[in-house]
Amino acid sequence: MRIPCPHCGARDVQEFTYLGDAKPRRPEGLDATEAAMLEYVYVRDNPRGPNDELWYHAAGCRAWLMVRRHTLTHVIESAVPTKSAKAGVAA
Amino acid sequence: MAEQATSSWCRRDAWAAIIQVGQIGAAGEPGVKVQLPANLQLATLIATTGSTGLERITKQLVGLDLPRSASIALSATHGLAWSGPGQWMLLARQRAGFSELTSLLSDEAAVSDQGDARAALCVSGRRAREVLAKGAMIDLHGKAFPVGATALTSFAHVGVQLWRIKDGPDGPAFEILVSRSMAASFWSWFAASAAEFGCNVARPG
Amino acid sequence: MNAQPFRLPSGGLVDRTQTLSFRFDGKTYDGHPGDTLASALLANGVRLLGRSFKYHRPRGVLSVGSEEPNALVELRTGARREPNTRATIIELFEGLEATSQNRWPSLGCDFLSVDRLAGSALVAGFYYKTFMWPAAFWEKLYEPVIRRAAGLGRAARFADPDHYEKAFAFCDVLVIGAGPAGLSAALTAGRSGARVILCDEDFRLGGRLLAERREIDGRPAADWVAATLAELAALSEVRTMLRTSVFGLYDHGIFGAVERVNDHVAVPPAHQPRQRGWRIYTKRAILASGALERPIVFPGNDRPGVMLAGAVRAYVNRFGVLPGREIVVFTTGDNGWATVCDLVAAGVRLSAIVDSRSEIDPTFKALAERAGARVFAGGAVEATQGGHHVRGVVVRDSSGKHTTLSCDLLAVSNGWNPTLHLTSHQNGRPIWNEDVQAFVPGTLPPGLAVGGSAAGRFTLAQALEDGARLGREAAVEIGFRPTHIEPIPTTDAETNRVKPIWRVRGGRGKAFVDFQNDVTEKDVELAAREGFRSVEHLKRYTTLGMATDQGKTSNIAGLAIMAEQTGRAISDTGTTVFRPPFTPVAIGALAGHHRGKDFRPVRLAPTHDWSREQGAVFVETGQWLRAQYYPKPGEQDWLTTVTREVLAVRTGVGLCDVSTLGKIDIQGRDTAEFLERVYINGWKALPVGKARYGLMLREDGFVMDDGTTSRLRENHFLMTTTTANAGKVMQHLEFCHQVLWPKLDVRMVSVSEQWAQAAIAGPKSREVLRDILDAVHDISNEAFPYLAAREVTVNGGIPARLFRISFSGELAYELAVPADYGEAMMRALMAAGSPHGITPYGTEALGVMRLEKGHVAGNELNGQTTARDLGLGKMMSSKKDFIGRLMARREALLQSDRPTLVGLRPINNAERLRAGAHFISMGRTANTDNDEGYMTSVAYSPSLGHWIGLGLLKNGPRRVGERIRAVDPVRNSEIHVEICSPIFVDREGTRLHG
Amino acid sequence: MRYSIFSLISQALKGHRGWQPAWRDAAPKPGYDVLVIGGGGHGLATAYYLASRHGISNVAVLEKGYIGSGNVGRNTTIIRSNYLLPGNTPFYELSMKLWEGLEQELNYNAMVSQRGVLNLFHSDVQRDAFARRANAMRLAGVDAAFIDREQVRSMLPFLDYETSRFPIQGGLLQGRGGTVRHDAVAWGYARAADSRGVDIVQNCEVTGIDIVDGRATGVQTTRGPIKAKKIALVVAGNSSRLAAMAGMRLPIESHVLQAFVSEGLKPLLDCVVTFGAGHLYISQSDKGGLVFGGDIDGYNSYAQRGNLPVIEDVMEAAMALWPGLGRVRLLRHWGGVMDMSMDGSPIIDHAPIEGLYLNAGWCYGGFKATPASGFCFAYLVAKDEPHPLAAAYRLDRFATGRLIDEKGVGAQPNLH
Ligand SMILES: Cc1cc2nc3c(=O)[nH]c(=O)nc-3n(C[C@H](O)[C@H](O)[C@H](O)COP(=O)(O)OP(=O)(O)OC[C@H]3O[C@@H](n4cnc5c(N)ncnc54)[C@H](O)[C@@H]3O)c2cc1C
Ligand SMILES: NC(=O)c1ccc[n+]([C@@H]2O[C@H](COP(=O)([O-])OP(=O)(O)OC[C@H]3O[C@@H](n4cnc5c(N)ncnc54)[C@H](O)[C@@H]3O)[C@@H](O)[C@H]2O)c1
Ligand SMILES: Cc1cc2nc3c(=O)[nH]c(=O)nc-3n(C[C@H](O)[C@H](O)[C@H](O)COP(=O)(O)O)c2cc1C
Ligand SMILES: [Zn+2]
Repeated sequence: MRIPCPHCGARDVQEFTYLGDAKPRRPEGLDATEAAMLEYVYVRDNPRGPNDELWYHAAGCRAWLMVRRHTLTHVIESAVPTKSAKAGVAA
Repeated sequence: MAEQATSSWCRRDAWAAIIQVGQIGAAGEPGVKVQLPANLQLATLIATTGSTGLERITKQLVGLDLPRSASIALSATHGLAWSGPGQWMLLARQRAGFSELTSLLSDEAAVSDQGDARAALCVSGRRAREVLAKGAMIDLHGKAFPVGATALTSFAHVGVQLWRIKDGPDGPAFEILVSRSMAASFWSWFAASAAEFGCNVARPG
Repeated sequence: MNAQPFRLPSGGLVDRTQTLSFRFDGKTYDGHPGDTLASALLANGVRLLGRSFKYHRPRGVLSVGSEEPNALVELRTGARREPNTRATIIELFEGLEATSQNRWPSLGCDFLSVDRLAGSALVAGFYYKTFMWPAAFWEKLYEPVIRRAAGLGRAARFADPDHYEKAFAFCDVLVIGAGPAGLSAALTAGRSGARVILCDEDFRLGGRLLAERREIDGRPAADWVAATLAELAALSEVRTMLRTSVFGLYDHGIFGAVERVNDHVAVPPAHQPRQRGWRIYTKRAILASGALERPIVFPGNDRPGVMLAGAVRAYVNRFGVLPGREIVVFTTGDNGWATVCDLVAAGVRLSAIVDSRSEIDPTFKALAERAGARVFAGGAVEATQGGHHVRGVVVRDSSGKHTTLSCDLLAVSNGWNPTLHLTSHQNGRPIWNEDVQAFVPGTLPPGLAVGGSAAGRFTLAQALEDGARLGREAAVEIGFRPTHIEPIPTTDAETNRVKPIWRVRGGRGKAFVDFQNDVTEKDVELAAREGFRSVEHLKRYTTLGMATDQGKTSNIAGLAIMAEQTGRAISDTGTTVFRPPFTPVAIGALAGHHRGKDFRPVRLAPTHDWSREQGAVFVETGQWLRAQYYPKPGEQDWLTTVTREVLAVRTGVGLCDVSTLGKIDIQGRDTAEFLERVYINGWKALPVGKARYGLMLREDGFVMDDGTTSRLRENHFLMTTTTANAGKVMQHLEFCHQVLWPKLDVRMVSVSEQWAQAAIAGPKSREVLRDILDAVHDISNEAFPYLAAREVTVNGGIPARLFRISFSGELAYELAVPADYGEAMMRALMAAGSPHGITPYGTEALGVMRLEKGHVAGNELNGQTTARDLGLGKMMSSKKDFIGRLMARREALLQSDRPTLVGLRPINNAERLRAGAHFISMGRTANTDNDEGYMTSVAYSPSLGHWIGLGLLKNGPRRVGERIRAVDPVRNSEIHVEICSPIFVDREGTRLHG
Repeated sequence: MRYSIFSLISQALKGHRGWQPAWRDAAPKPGYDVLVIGGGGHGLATAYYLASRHGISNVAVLEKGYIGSGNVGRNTTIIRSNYLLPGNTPFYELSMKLWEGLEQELNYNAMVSQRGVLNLFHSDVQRDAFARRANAMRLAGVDAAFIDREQVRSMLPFLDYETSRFPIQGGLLQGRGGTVRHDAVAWGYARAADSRGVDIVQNCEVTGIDIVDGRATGVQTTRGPIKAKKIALVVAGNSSRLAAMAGMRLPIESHVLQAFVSEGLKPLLDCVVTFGAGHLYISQSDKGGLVFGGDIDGYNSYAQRGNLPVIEDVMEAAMALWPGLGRVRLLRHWGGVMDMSMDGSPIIDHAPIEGLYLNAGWCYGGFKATPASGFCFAYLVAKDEPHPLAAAYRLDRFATGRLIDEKGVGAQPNLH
């Protein structure tokens, strides 16, 4: 696979590390509940189809990216910096 | 901070005991040439989000525009290489004045010295691209990687940043920064890869 | 004997001016440059090349390419021995040495060949049905026997002496195959200015044109090939790669290929690799891989001398070799006649032509007449005769009458299969095409187009037309503009009608579907009978198509027979999945340079050479090599050395390299806030110039890493991490910043490589340091107390950082200087320390001292422990949110009986503790139910004079004073230990603060 | 027909015309007592043990493709019970015991071959961790031996002892570990289950789960609806998809793991060996191919195929461990979709929906578990209570913190 890093251009997947689903949002602050945190840490949609994922350009620009990738065809629709995508950010 | 190194405190750069000057691999006219730049000074600059101060002050101090994408601005004495969003590698080709320069920048950016953190080499020669293609997962073709382009990537499991400088007499030339601790492994791969073309290694001064 | 008796007097692309000598099974033969091992052996009249897998049947050459199932040999000898190498693609070189395989004692006389009777029991899947009683016999008797029979060739016993490398290529258009389709595709794409890579696995470009007598634009096709290659060579953006097999198609247009750089010479020249593994990144790719001819299933179809008709043509036309003298052709289509035609042109007469079709074209009849051959229209070959090669065939004519014809070569043709394997690598399924009677590519992966024979468009005209069109389309799609469009070359006439027959019925004896794995038509029937009716079950039950050729010539007949058995159409039966590699790839080529010491980079500290000079023994810590201990002459074992090192620190001063620790520079207004969120303890109140121990958790509440972080300035912190976790922590911090809290103003970068760092530890450490630091720096206890951290200078202005931190529990400092000065620092410290007997110490002594102080390290930070488990629960702040806070509160993690950190000492001081021993209460049986924890780390404490350990024990801290058993059954030991505090030395910390 | 040397010979004399299908290719009936979704090793074993141990034979196994098309048909065939944590060790040892009697129990030779599994270690930290594990095994009554570098060398003289980047220090050997002919496991259980009345329904994909008043009552399939009293989900890499049909989300991600086989070679490797300084394990199959496995590709995938970086990674490790492999050729590589759980351990439990049972989360290690998984899952489905040896595999362990994290890498499936 090649991931189109918005900063560096298309790069081999070997340069990246993977974290997983970008949808769950970390419950922030002292009021966050254990149940919400449990969902965030452990429970996944794991779709067979388009998936928003967190990738880290470890051997490149060190940016965390949100990549929309199909888990059956591996076709990548988009890749954007998480900073602009607001992945995983507390709502 | 002025630094008056005495003989008891000698610098020993990353290539010491790793690289030997001379020809390696095939004999004859070398297809690959390696130069080890001396006195290369480096520092990471990370701008404050949203601030444009760094752009202004670098222009003022070293006369270079801060590159906004994966490229490097180079003058005879200095360079500013994009090295990630909001990050640059500042380089100077001489030691004198570098710490003064970085301290002037520290209001507008987080500055971290990296001059000792990297082993640098310059690769040129007719077969330069071919050697690098044995490790580079990026396209170094002239159109894809013109003079002034830079990339952070890895060669043979070793993280590098490289850029293309002005062409030499026999084709493109690249400067490569390698993590210091991995210089020996990098060289082991490079020397093996360059051997078939014949490779001349020089260290100025 | 006549040298090369089967070499035609002229013709072919071999260089007859030179002779190469080679050996097969110990005998010496001659061939020419341009030959393959197969063509050279055939030229010498050698037909028997190998034995089959299961029945050890004699086998010869079937094909002329990489699809060869039979002619497999061991090539070269010793450490360069390569099993299962296809004679049909081995380029001949001077001194080549090959040996037949899977036979004993010799190829001609193989005692392992299975007779008819035993053969009838060894049907598909027989082993599933037997060898079950008595149960113990399987491992002891049956399986060893089965295993001994396994495999074909023998792998080398020694390390491969050759070098391999990887390479990466990028192009706009990759063209796979340099036959007429591929050549014209490369040409049109190349002319448009696109960057083109043209690969062919052959050692000569031209594809089938090398094997055929064809005309293009009214001239021999070879002229067109030469002109095309010349034009391609002149295009600067076109790169042609010979001897390069494209073996796999991976996601996003990435292809794997292997270039056999030096397989055509005896030994690779100095400085050159044997093979190169390529990763080719493409925008578009054109598959022009041609087609593979199909054999026919009939009894005795595996005997040496039965050869594909197209292969016969190739041997005649390309290699100038006549593979037999009395020739019969058995065909189900026009292609067999092309062979007749070429043989006639070469002046060869034929015995007979058997065409399964009842109607025969008049031109073919005329051709047969010229060949002097009998024609059996509507006939079939029902058997072959002979021993180690064909001596005759039994032909059944259309009336059912049998005729025996003597012959030494039977050319067979049953139509062609497009070489579409790469189109399946991304799960694409080929589809059956009635018109061409073959599977053609189905849905294609993005960016791939297929043309010529590979697309089932079998004529030369179609190949040229497809190539030209696809080359242009690919270039246009990615934005190139073709200049002018050249007319597509014209070709001579050709027909390619075929009416395949999937097996000849009525004969007796074994009719092979898969030659290499000895799968017969009967095996397919049996599979159908037993319910293994899906093609995938058929494959797995009979092993059809699982041999080194992956069924390139056999799969189709197998599934067609299955279709017939189950009353389904071929299209409904489908094919099995083709997977990479297209042809087998040497493991060396995939590994490249990364073997031995170069398997993974090694990381060396800036002080490495100095340590080596001091006689250090090094140890792998992650990717780093660290000095483990520094033996002195006369020291017999490591324990003596380490004990000396520890005592030196405890009583005087020691010096240890700690450069490998991770160091992260963190700056920005919100740094303190950021640290609050990533560490469990508080950071906002940390004064400038001070360091603090920090512990961070993963979000699931378990410990991730620890280290000290110093506040160098108000908004500038320096974090240290453990050596092993440095990368992981950096990535985690970037995640926290970029993903979780992008609004925080923090900016961080790893400076691990910038600083060389040394620990100077022991009561005399201050004196030593005073000598080193520039005089302006006051490091008295008052001015520079425990946990002070400051930027300083050494040797008259060299910037440095000094930390008063201690892993050893002694008065200790860590001094960091720019890495170029690392070695100088060590030398200076040694010089300054020599009056105090300064002693270099390594990780082992460091480990002893941290254990004496109860500091946790790698063995305790194993990802399964919480802060509470490690006795650090109180560090968790309740006033703030931090990563891991909530998950660390889960019920089971708070249970008091979770194994918790304790110290352990042997009751008998002479006994040695072992990490990995488990704890069992006195009087209890040692079993899982009574398992209460385990010893994490041990060391011999010179200060105490006995071994000490840290361990995780249920209810641990409440059991101090209790005695328990540390059982270590795998090392046959059991030691009684007393539970104690994990801090063994200087519990009050007076040394530290002194 | 019973399989034996006698039936084989007598059939050989009759041209093998008398063999019967190993299992009936059944068409689905309108309803069953138990529906097992997934015709992999675990599903077929579950059906077999339901019928043979609990007398429940009104059972259908529904398989979307052909049986054995999933991971049971594409794994590296290693069996072992060298686990560390108390939740795991006894369970995997039960599995090992069931393997040891499998051929006789099923009347099918699945070629259980206890040729030994040797895990190499290359550092002191690794040695200590392996000692801990080996002792945990011995406490559980499992065989384990600790061998040093020289003993490893005498077993496997061709590995790299001289130039290796991470020198071999020793190994943990489980002599009873080994390999099993993967496809035969599926076929053997299928045949044995079929002979006890279980319907094996192939080409029948479950497309929906009917839930009425919080109770699962049946499924929708590509071959029509089927009713059931109990529904057991055993679909490995597809667990999340099936769970979604019942409105559930799981602590599971699907990842691809590749496997590799070389051309057939004369015997040269007798045991299973794993490289501790990279991701690699190798064994040699009875056909002579060297079977390799390594790390997962590392990203969510349902594609059943992988990519080059991991292929190269595995082959680099192979060359680093065994430099004589340079000229051995890779014949084929493929992938499987694995149900990677958040702590790397399986789940055998009731689903929160009545009548629905869950067997998932096997990661890359569930082949060895096939007999015990089927055995314990059948127990759970039949008796509605967990089998004591599988009691730790609860779905709520993530909430309670009773994780079974052998590797200690936390809630990140691609690191397990
Ligand atoms: C490459 C590889 C190597 C491995 N190596 C080992 C090893 O060496 N040792 C080891 O112990 N384990 C290994 N494993 C893991 C092991 O193979 C699996 O954990 C185990 O096989 C999973 O259980 P199963 O056999 O029931 O799964 P599967 O065989 O995958 O069975 C699940 C079945 O469910 C079917 N299914 C899915 N969805 C539906 C639906 N909607 N309707 C109907 N049917 C459906 C699938 O088609 C499939 O047949 C490996 C796995 C892989 C991929
Ligand atoms: N009469 C018939 O029925 C019939 C059938 C088939 C082919 N042909 C003739 O064959 C020719 C077909 O031309 P074409 O260009 O389609 O095919 P081709 O067979 O001429 O060329 C294909 C080339 O691809 C190479 N190749 C295949 N797979 C490869 C891989 N993975 N990596 C690298 N190289 C690979 C082969 O070595 C070969 O050189 C025409 O001349 C046609 O007349 C005729
Ligand atoms: C242990 C094992 C050994 C295998 N040996 C071979 C082999 O010798 N030849 C072969 O072609 N495939 C072999 N395979 C791979 C299968 O052909 C097939 O690729 C695999 O079962 C996955 O199925 P799929 O490729 O149809 O998706 C083997 C598979 C396994 C699990
Ligand atoms: Zn990037």
